Amino acid sequence: MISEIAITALIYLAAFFLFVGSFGLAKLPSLMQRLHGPTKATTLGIGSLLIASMLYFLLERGALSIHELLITTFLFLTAPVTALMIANAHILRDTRNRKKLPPTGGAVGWAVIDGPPAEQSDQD
Amino acid sequence: MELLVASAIGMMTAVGVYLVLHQRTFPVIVGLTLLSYAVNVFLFSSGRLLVNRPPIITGADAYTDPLPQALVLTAIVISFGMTALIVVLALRGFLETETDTADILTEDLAPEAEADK
Amino acid sequence: MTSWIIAPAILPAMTAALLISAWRRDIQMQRLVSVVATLALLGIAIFLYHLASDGEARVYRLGAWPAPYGIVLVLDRLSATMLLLTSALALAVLAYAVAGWDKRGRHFHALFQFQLLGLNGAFLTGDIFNLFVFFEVMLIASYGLMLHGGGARRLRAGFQYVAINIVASALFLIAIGLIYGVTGTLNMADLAVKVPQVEVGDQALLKTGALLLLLVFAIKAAFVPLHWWLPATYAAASAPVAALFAIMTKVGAYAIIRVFGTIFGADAGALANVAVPWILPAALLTLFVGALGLLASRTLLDLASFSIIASMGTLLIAVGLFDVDALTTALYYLVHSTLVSAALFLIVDLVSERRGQTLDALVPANPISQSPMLGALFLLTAIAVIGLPPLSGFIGKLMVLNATYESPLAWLIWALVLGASLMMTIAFARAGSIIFWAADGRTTGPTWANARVEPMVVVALLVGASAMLAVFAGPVVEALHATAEQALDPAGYIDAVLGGGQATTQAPGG
Amino acid sequence: MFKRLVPHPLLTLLIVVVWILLNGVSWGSALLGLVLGVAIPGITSAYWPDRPRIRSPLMIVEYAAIVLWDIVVANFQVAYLILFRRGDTLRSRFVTVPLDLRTPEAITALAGTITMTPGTVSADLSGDGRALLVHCLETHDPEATVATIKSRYETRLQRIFET
Amino acid sequence: MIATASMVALIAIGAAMLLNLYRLLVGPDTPTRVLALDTLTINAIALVVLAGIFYDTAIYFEAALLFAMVGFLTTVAYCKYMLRGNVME
Amino acid sequence: MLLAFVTLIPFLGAVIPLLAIRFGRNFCAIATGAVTLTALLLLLSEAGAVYRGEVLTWGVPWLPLIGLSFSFFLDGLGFFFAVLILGMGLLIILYARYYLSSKDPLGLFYFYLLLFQGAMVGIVLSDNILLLLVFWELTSLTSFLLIGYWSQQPKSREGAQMALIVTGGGGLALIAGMLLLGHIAGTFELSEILQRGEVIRSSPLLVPTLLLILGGAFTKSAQFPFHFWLPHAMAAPTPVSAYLHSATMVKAGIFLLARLWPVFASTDAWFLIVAPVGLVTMLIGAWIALFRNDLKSLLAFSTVSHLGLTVMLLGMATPLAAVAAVFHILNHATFKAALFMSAGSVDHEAGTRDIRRLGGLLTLMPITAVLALVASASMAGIPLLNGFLSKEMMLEESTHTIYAGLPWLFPVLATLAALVSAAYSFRFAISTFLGAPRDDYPRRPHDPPVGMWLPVAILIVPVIAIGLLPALIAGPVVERTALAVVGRALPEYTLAIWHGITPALFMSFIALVGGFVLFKSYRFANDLRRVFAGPDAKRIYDGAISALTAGARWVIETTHNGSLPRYVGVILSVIVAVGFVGFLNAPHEAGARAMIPTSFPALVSWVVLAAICIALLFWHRERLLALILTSGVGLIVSLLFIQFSAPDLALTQISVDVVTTILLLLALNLLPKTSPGETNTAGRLARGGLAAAVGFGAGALAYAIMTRDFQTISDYHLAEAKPEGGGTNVVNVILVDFRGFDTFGEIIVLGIAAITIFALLDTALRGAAARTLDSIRHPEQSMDAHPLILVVATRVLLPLALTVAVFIFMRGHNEPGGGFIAGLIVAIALIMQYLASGYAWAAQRARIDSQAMIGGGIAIAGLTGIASLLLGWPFLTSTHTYIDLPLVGEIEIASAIAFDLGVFLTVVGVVMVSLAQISRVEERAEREPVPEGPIDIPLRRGRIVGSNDGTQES
Ligand code: NA
Ligand code: NA
Repeated sequence: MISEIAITALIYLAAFFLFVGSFGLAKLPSLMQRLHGPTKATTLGIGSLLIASMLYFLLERGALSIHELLITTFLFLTAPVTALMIANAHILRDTRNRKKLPPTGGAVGWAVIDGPPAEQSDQD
Repeated sequence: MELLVASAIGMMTAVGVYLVLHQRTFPVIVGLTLLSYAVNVFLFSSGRLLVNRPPIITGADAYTDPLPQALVLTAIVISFGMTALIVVLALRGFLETETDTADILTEDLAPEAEADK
Repeated sequence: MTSWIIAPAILPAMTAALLISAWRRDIQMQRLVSVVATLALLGIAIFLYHLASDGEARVYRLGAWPAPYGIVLVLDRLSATMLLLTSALALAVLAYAVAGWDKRGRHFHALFQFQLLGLNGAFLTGDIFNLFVFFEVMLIASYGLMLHGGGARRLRAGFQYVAINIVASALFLIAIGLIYGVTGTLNMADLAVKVPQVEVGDQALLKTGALLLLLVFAIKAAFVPLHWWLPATYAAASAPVAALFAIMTKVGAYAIIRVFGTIFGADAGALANVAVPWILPAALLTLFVGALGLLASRTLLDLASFSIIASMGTLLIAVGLFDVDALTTALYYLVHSTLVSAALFLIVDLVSERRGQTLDALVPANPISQSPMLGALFLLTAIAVIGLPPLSGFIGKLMVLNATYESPLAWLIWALVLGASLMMTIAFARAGSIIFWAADGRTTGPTWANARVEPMVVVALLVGASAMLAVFAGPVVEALHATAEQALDPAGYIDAVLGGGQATTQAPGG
Repeated sequence: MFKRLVPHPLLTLLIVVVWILLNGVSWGSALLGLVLGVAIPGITSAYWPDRPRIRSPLMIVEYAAIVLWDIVVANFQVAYLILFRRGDTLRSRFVTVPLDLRTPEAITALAGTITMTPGTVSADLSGDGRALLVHCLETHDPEATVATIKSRYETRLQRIFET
Repeated sequence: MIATASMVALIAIGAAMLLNLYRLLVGPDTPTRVLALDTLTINAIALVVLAGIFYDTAIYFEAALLFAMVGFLTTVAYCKYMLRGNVME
Repeated sequence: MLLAFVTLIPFLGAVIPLLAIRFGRNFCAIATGAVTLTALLLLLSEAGAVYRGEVLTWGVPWLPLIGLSFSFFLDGLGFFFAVLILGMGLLIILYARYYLSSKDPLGLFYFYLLLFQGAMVGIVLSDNILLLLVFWELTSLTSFLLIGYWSQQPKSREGAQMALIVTGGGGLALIAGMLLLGHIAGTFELSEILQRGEVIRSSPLLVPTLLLILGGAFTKSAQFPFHFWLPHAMAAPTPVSAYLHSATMVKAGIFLLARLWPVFASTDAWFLIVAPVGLVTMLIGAWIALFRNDLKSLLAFSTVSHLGLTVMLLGMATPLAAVAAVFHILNHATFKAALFMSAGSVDHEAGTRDIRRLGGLLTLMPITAVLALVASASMAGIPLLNGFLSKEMMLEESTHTIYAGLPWLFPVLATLAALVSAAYSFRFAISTFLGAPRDDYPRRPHDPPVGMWLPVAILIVPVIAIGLLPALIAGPVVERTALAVVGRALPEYTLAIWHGITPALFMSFIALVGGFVLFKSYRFANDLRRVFAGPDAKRIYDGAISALTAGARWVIETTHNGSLPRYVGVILSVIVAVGFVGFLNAPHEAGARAMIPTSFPALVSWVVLAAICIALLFWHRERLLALILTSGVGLIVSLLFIQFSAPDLALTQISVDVVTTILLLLALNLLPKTSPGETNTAGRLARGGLAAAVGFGAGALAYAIMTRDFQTISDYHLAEAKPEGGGTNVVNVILVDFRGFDTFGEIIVLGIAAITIFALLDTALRGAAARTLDSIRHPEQSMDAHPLILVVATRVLLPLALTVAVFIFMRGHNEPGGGFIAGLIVAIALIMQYLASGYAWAAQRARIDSQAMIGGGIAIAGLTGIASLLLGWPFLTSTHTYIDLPLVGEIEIASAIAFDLGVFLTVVGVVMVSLAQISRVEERAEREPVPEGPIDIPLRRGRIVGSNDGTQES
């Protein structure tokens, strides 16, 4: 019973975050803002759904199904990369707002625009 | 559900055909891709639709028809090979002539001495 | 004995696999292996032909699964004939190619062997989906071969060829889906049993499936107006490849005979002879357009390509009648036109090779060296293609006319067949005269002394085969008559596939 | 010998765990997992020219717990922002996080953490790898955000990977 | 109870997918569309996992796993294309 | 047997001159003559039998199915013609030896000549009418070669083509006619057909049959309106003209008319068609001949005229007319061959054949002149020569002919024709040989060598002898031949110089005198001709041929315009049309299967799909966007597979899609980024309409299928997969076992695709392609080629993905998965490395020979199948067993797993080969060198290039 409640709660949680993530994607006006929706809410959404699934198979069916952990790991590993790549693409495209980017604080600019320092190549 | 699937097949086919009927290689390829999605689903649907009855023997009372699935698998793989080939062909043709038209132009028809020799 | 039926598939497949992995940089070794394998294939084909000539259909159950659940290969007179024709043609083309053509691109021999695999598989299989698979093997190998050597024209024509065939393959799958969706089976013999029993309400679906299947084969067989891929493809392909492709359109014809003779033939109940009303008109149109194309050609390759279309038209006229005599005729014409078209494409190559920049364009140019021999070969090939005596084309034409005598459209058929012959005569006389006669006295290209003789010998052999077909028309036609009888009487086929013999080949697993 | 056979013990362990996750807990799958755990790193070692050194594995647990907690919190915060704030009223901006981390793995872990946690997304690295560009969905005090990131995550990662 | 929750979740995910579709179509820029596609994939994974619970089967988990791998690779490929043109340099 | 030999000897002997020529021209001529002589002697050995009235037959079946047999028969008619052909052949061989110059390939000439001779003999000796057709067409072919012998001359080429096309075309009509004839008669043996005239004449197909046969005969015999080819054939060397156009080829048509005379002559159609055609031809030929300045051309039209005469006689359909026809054939052959050879001698010696440049040759080349004068006198119809006799008989017969109720029509026109005929004969003889000798000849004319005048002299002998003693010399021949033509007893007739005062005598007289007057008033006549100049047949022919060619080109080149959309459009239209027509013409009932209630996610997915499809319609020109949208479609399709219980399909679809996407992105990088807009609304509508029709058709069919129940063989697969196939994943068991052969073909398709891609791109760094690559300009790029975070993440993912791949592979037989998907996952894992760290860096580390992997994969799959062969089971028979391992426990191993391994290896190899080749090409298009990777940003340990050990720490 408790397990059922837990599972149900997790499913509702997942449903909520999945929706909110996509809602943010649809609602927010700029790309960098939109990025926040999916990469966070979706992760927790899927995450709680996967936990719900694990619990379900473990508690309701008595079978330990831990594939879900693998999926979670996978998503946690990849989501930041995806976000960074999309952000990179955005920075490259959005030439008008480049000047608004904060300085790196060093001699070399942001990698997308400036790239790695040439003089340092091949030795370090 | 059947109506949804059938109309999905119809839509994908129609858009695929619409794109295939273009003069440039790229839309043709995209169209062919869509067409092969449609055809795969068509072939799949010839085994009828069943929900939650995967053909993995577990002692259940019914399974969905596995045969069209196997056929579609083969078809997917084959069309992957064909697509890969035609993509490269389009690319190679473009590189050779600097135009990505899918038509055979009159200058192509002129005998080419250097290509064969 | 029966286990040899799989050999025409395994041998080229394994040969090609070895060529890719072991000898892909050693052209000499590739040639050796390829020639030996093709010779062996010819031997196997002869053996299988002999085996099939007792008129019994033999079944090979892949994976030891009983029909219709597994895939079967069926050896009967028809498939054996096609195998023999294919391997003989392959050997000739290969002999031509090893004289130097094979070096113009990568992987020629592997692709060649794969092409043979596709063809042999298509001829042997008794399963419509497996037929699709081998069609694809055959097609994709043909793409590779067609593109062998490169060049802008080839690439563009190749794109069209591939695109049209992908559309055709899609259609094939839809047809299979319909047929399976109604009958629940893929095995041809099983289909032949189930099609007549189909419920009334399902007939339209099944019929549509059958007709779509017909269209698939019609595209391969270059029925006008589904033939668009052919002229450009053949004109762009290298000569040996085009020569090998001479069999490609015939696969379409074969498939029509097989499927619409066995499954949707006279015994198919409500769906009996579904293809018949469509084939003849299309064949006539095909012949007409082929002949027009011949007349319109500006290059020898065009001439050769449209002569393929015209020959398919003639052949399909005979196919479309679906009676034993007509089918006999069709088979004779099929064998004839395969060999002769191949010879024609090789001749075109020999000619273009010797005309410098002019290549095969039908404009006066310097005379070509070796013209006496080459000219004679051209003339003989033209004679065979047009259907003039004394070569097999004439016999074939007589047979077609004779077979269609009873047809209500006989007058039209005859007018077209004979009119097409006239157009071909005009076209070939003009072409031959321009190429071999219109000379300005200077000679270009390799001279007689240093030109290779092997390619000419290959062409001569093909032309000789045409002559032999004519001289021994009696026994050849007798054998083909038996073949046609067997092809149009599915009972033996069904019995062999679905009948006894299953118990002895039960799977060992379990 | 052991080092040659198992050049990346952590990876081997990871593979064994993954294999067991996939196949269920049994001696058989453990054994097969071990085989793979030896084989796959062997096959892929070429792609790991500079394998990471985990200096203090135990720190990982602590770090993971912090991050997980932050993720949960972040999600609710972000959900609130998304649901109840108009996009153009959000004070979104880029901030620069100067980096003290010097190993790729550590930087990656930090960037990943930032993206997964409160209202921040890692957007780029500087060309010399000494700064991280971070986008904040809503911030009124960028310096504080940067400081939190550095203190809460970077120092821990430095201890895990670099000291 | 779980079934009801699953139904609700199905509806939520469905709504999410429609929102992704909105972004996919409206854009306005390509990175946004890629992001929308990526999110659509994430929602698809959720759908698959939920289906596993709903249908009480573990058979679709590999599909979910593969969706995750493939979704990642697809997104990265599109981004790499936008960033560098050549995705495999 | 002998008859077959007579026919075959020239064919078989044809190679002799080709071989003999190396021993000299004389030897060659003698050898060739020997061949002909042998055949002639063999034939003559049967003379006795023939003249006793026996009919010799011999034959063997050739192709019984169509009634073709290799059968011959010999009667008076055949004998007559065969002797004519072979005898004349001997003379021509002799003449040609001297006529042809040493530069001409004499051996080749004789080769052609003998082939032609054999074909002619074949025509006249064939019993089987299909066999006759064989020879008939062969004469067209061989005459093509003979006429085109001097192929360097454009006129020869044109003339040869024209002859081939006209006579060959007529031959085609003859084929149809003969087939009809054979079918009507129920036999293809001529000897039997001749017995079945009644049956044939009562057939409703009589007229078409006759018309078709006449089409063959008239073209061959140059009858109006097909007469125009013959003069152009005069471009041939004179021996050829002499042979073909006096005695042989053109006589083939006459032979055929004579041969079928018993069958057709008594029909109205015969008389109504044949007689006037002959008459008109006679008249027109003579008229044209009169104004020809080229000697050979004059003779050619004269031949047309005389052939017309003969045809007319045969057309009159009376036995006596037939006698006259036979007699004239004989006479014409002698004097006309003589005249051709004389003309050839004049040309040969004087260097010109132009009548306006000739004259007075009697003194310069007396022998030739005398012989020619005699022959032309015969042609003119001067008494005491054979030409007079048969012409008079013709005139006599014309007086008995009432056509269209007009008794005067034939006599008057026939006399007129004879008159013109006399006139051109005078012109030929007088203008060439008489008058003052001229000194402006290109060469100094003198009599040719004996070899050239002797054949003429030999021919003049019968001209005079028959003229003087017709009954004695020609009587038996004519009688025997005419008997054979008519096929029954002949009425009384006499071959004599004097028949008393008959109308024919007057007509002959009028013709001769009038002819002389006409010759004298040549200038006036010539003006007259100019006024009434008819259309030039040659121009009409040329016009027709070029119009035909132009028309064909227009049709072919406008339809085959190279436009792929149009090609595909036509194909799809046909598919739609056939599909709809086929469906609507057969009974159909709606299905009764219970439908599945729609689920909300399915509905949403459908909406997504529909929206994407519509978006694609409008936005596909933005190619990257089109690709992104297509990825969306792939995702929905994969979901569909999951929804409807097809996990394997979903796995495959999704993993194939990503590889495809990457391939397309690679290609798109070099291709244009947008497609040009379509301005043509009509085209767009047509396209849209067709697309909608195809889509509707596909959807409707799918719906119809899905909504009905059926019985399927897959119940067996479900039942036997576990017990017999050793796996619980039935789809996988089908793939690797039940239908393993499909899978075998499928991986071969992949393998071929890869090696083709390899071969295609192998040359892309050279030539035009390389220039294009160098000129490609990219938009602004990110400066960071290998983002650090991506590199690190993908490295972590690699072993994970490989582990998953192994897992998917291992369990494929029992759960969703298998070799193909596993292969793709490995490929995906490797691609991730390429994407992150760059192809060059990553490929260096994947030390696999991808091509060998493909070959090896196919080989392994094949060997798995072959292994079962060795054990006596069919190809691809699998087996499975349970083995008990310590710790692991009992596991089931199916041999199909080995097959799946082959699949796995092939897939990995294929993806790797394809990507590797494209990467090579992409690299060439780079603006500047890309850092070699794996990480561009210099960190403490980040920049280790090509190093494999992890010791470079600072
Ligand atoms: Na599988
Ligand atoms: Na088995």
